[in-house]
Amino acid sequence: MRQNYAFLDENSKKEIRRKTLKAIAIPGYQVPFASRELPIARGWGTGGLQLTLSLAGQSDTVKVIDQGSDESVNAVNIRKLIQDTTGVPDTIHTDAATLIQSRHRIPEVPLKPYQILVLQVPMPEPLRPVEPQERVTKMLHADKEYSGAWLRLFEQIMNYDSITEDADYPVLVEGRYVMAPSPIPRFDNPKMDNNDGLILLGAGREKKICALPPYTKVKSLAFEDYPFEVESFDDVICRQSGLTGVYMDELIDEETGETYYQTNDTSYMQEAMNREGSVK
Amino acid sequence: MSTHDNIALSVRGAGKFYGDRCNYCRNENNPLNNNICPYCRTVFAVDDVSFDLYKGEILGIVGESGSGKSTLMKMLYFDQERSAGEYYITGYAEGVPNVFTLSSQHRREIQNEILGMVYQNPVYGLKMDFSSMSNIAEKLIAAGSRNVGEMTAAGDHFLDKVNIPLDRKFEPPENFSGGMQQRVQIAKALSNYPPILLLDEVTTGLDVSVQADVLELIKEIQRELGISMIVVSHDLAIIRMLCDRTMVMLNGSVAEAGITDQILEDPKHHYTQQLVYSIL
Amino acid sequence: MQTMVHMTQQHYRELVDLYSRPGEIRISGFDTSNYSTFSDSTLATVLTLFDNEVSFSTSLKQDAEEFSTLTGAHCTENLDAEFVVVKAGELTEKIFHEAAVGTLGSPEQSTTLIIEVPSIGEGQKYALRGPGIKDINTLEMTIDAGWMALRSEKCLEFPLGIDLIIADQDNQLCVIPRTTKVEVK
Amino acid sequence: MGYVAVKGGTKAISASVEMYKNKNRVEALEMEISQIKAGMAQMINQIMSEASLYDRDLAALAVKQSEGNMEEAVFLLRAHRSTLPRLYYSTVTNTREMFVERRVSASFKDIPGGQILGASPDFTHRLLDDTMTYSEASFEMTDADSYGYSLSRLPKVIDYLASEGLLNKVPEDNETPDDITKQTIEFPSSRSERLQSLTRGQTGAVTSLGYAEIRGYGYSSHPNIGEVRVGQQPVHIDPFGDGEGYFIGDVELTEVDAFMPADGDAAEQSKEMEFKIGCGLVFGQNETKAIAMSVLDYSLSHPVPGVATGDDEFVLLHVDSVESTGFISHLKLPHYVTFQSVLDRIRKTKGGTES
Repeated sequence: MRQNYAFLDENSKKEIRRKTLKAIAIPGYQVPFASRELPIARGWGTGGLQLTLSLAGQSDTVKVIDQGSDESVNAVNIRKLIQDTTGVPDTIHTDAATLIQSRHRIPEVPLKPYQILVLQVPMPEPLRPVEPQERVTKMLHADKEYSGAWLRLFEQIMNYDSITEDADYPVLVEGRYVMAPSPIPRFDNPKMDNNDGLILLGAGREKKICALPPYTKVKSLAFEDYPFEVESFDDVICRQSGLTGVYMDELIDEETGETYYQTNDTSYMQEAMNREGSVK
Repeated sequence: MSTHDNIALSVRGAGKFYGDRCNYCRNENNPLNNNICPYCRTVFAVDDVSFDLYKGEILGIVGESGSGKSTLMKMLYFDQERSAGEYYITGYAEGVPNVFTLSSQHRREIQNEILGMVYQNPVYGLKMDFSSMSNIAEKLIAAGSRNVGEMTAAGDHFLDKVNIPLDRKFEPPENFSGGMQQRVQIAKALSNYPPILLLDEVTTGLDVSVQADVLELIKEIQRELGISMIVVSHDLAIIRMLCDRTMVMLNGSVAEAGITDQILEDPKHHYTQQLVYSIL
Repeated sequence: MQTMVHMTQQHYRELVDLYSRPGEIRISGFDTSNYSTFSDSTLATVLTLFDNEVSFSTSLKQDAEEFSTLTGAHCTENLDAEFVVVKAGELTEKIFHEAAVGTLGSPEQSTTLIIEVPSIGEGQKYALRGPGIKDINTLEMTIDAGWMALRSEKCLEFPLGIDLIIADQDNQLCVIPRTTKVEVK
Repeated sequence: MGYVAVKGGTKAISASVEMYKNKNRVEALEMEISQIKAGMAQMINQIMSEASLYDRDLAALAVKQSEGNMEEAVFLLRAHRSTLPRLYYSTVTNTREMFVERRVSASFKDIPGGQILGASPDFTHRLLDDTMTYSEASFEMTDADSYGYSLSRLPKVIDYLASEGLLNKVPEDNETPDDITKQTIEFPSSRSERLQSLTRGQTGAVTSLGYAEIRGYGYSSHPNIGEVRVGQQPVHIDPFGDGEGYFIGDVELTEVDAFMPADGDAAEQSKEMEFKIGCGLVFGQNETKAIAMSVLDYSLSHPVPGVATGDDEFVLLHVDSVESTGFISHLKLPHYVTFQSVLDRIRKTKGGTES
């Protein structure tokens, strides 16, 4: 069957575009949008994909990653849909892309001005763990009443003497909205603060769009005496590339049974290895 | 607004109506059938109430159920929208804005930082399934605290002050007796040293001996911290024990107001006379 | 091939950049016949954002009919419509007073003003601060400081506020979202 | 030559897609769309209803393409629906104008126009019929007319109750209905949002929740089915906005009016009881779903605190087939990164650091 350019019909795109602009004007606020069904499943990145399809044009170069990898099956599948319906070229190089769609990671290479990072969001409501009802969480956001979000962390400290929140660690945007950054690791949270590019977050099933314009204050929730902590890879070296200070995958050597680590952002690792000439 | 240095808050012409009001009852000179308009059946739960609360004093509001005293209290704590009137708080924006008309965002700020409320039923003031410590932390977090050590220290201090054994501080209030729950609620309301504390029938439903404990506690806290308080009660004995000045409410209006001793010794209003003689 | 699909996509991307970077200036308009009294960049903005779900307000019947015919959007007298399209010379206090700022629960339900000024890049100098601006941006445009003061009044209590898309007669565009603090320089 | 990332994902996906196509295409290709349309009409009814797209040919194509997987078929149609521009909106259509093929009332023995059983499996014995094993088996066709009825417009049972003043009077609401495919539902929901969500809901999910509501976790008394009607409903559009309706075709609908005895208007302190209505309306013949929808329409319009089937967020956000199957199945996507983050936290609480 013949398809529209970028799959969606023009009016659907317009609605997404109007809502996206509102999201950029209200950083950290979840703008409700109608959210169309796409040829990939709800929960598999339809929010991010709708944003990408509403953005993509003839002068774009896209990069799509999942779990830090351009070759993750879901990334391949999403990239294929974008390319089949728009014909835009793709790249694995973060700095060569104008438009990056990602699930669960912010690339290691910092965003440049005018680059757009689209994050796929399963659960956009940071207060959902403390309050199941949408009408209540909406009111809490309206009143800037976030004691519940902090209290959750306080309770974790009381129980475990540390904050046990893992990925999708909530952030406070411009001192106003508490926002779910999508299930990126805590390691990536600081990259959102005062960054050079635009970050858009799309939740297809939950029908929300959120945005972080460049140079926006984004702080992870924490206490003065229990500061925010990222995942620790302090004593760990990437077995393949020798890189340190990056987010790692923990793997098991089938032969020796030993645990080893490898850089999660595969294109970054590749670029680093080519630069260093340290090909194994 | 009041320019008086000693004033903590002032209320002018506060009203809460249920109904649309008609030409008859809009004219304040026309008599009502108790507090109901004989024509349009509008109920004047609170009607044209004005008063000041001085810094460091305890102001009593006495009246039978249905007199409007609890509704007034809920309006002061923004639990209920007002229908008419002005409300100024010296500690907020220099007492300039009529805080009744502020947005919910700003009212929440006042609620969190300037006011403390103790309800007759602890269910409204406490998260029954969170630990007592977390309950106190919730109030402190809402008031802006971001230091776990300071919060747990404040929790210990206030729970101790209200005689909750510290080895039970991690228990949820739902495990406690009514008197203990009420004391936890007081500890919570006090924990951020709010300049103004509202107490709504806080000893109703408690055993007489427990009542005395709680009243003693309130008196002590007031002496120690100099917090301004409004105490609502249907019980003149409690008002006599706690309050410097008293306001008698009947059918939504102020029947009589003045120094507590004077009112008790020489009640002017027929209704107050009835009240006073009934307890003598 | 440049079709309307591609033109609106490109224009939208300019708007995304401009919303993200308040005070920056772009040139963008469509190569289509323009029967409205507004510039090509204003018309391009209308064609990019309007469809049959949108309500808008504009003063001249000719423009209203043109915008409605091209996009299916509904013209209304109400100044709290989703969009108000207006020339700087025709701004009134009423426009600012009646513009919707949204509610605390739904701040996106606000009016976007599309204002066409004689020139962006000359005129009154403004200093802009806020999200999307690294330190400070300066922007010159021929719009009276009084109007910008009214705009700032509408944006006092974030997240409530109005967003401005500003176009000029040379097809330049810039955006001042509600988050931007605007000072006369 | 530099280091090049493995193209594993691309290869794996194309291999998987090829296998899928080989497996399903060979035999499926022999199946004609017309056969699916005719032979699996009930399945097509359900799919059109859940997809909210009335097109029997496309629904049959979706069945073929998805190898009869209902959720997949609905998903295909919904995705296709996203690509279609909205050219017109239909004018208000009144089900009193339905050409009724089947119509039963559980409330009244005799209803104006009579009970019409029509075509239904209700009174068949569910015994496997091995004569159908082979397609050669021949059936004797009978003409519906020979049973003494034909398509006709019939009055509605609720009109009878209304004329007696037994129905809860609801003010006429001529507001344009909200459309959840254009605007997200915001809570508390409007009735039009609820009805639209329910009619698009997964048949099984709507039925289960309706069952829970009447079995004891909600209204828990027996609703009375005033009328179930199935028939052809004419649809018109008004393209020039001049009130001239243009007939564009019929859609098959199942409509249910359920009556619930309830207290009168509390505001007027009425001591009288009256009937309140729950409404079910779905594409195609799908009576169970329409009845369950009417039960849920009632429970959501008259919520009882603490009852899940009266909580619009609980019901409406969880009955959609595409959303529930999508989110459940996304759990099989890789979560390596987040799992690493969880490991880090659990190790931290154990007091150890990374080894």
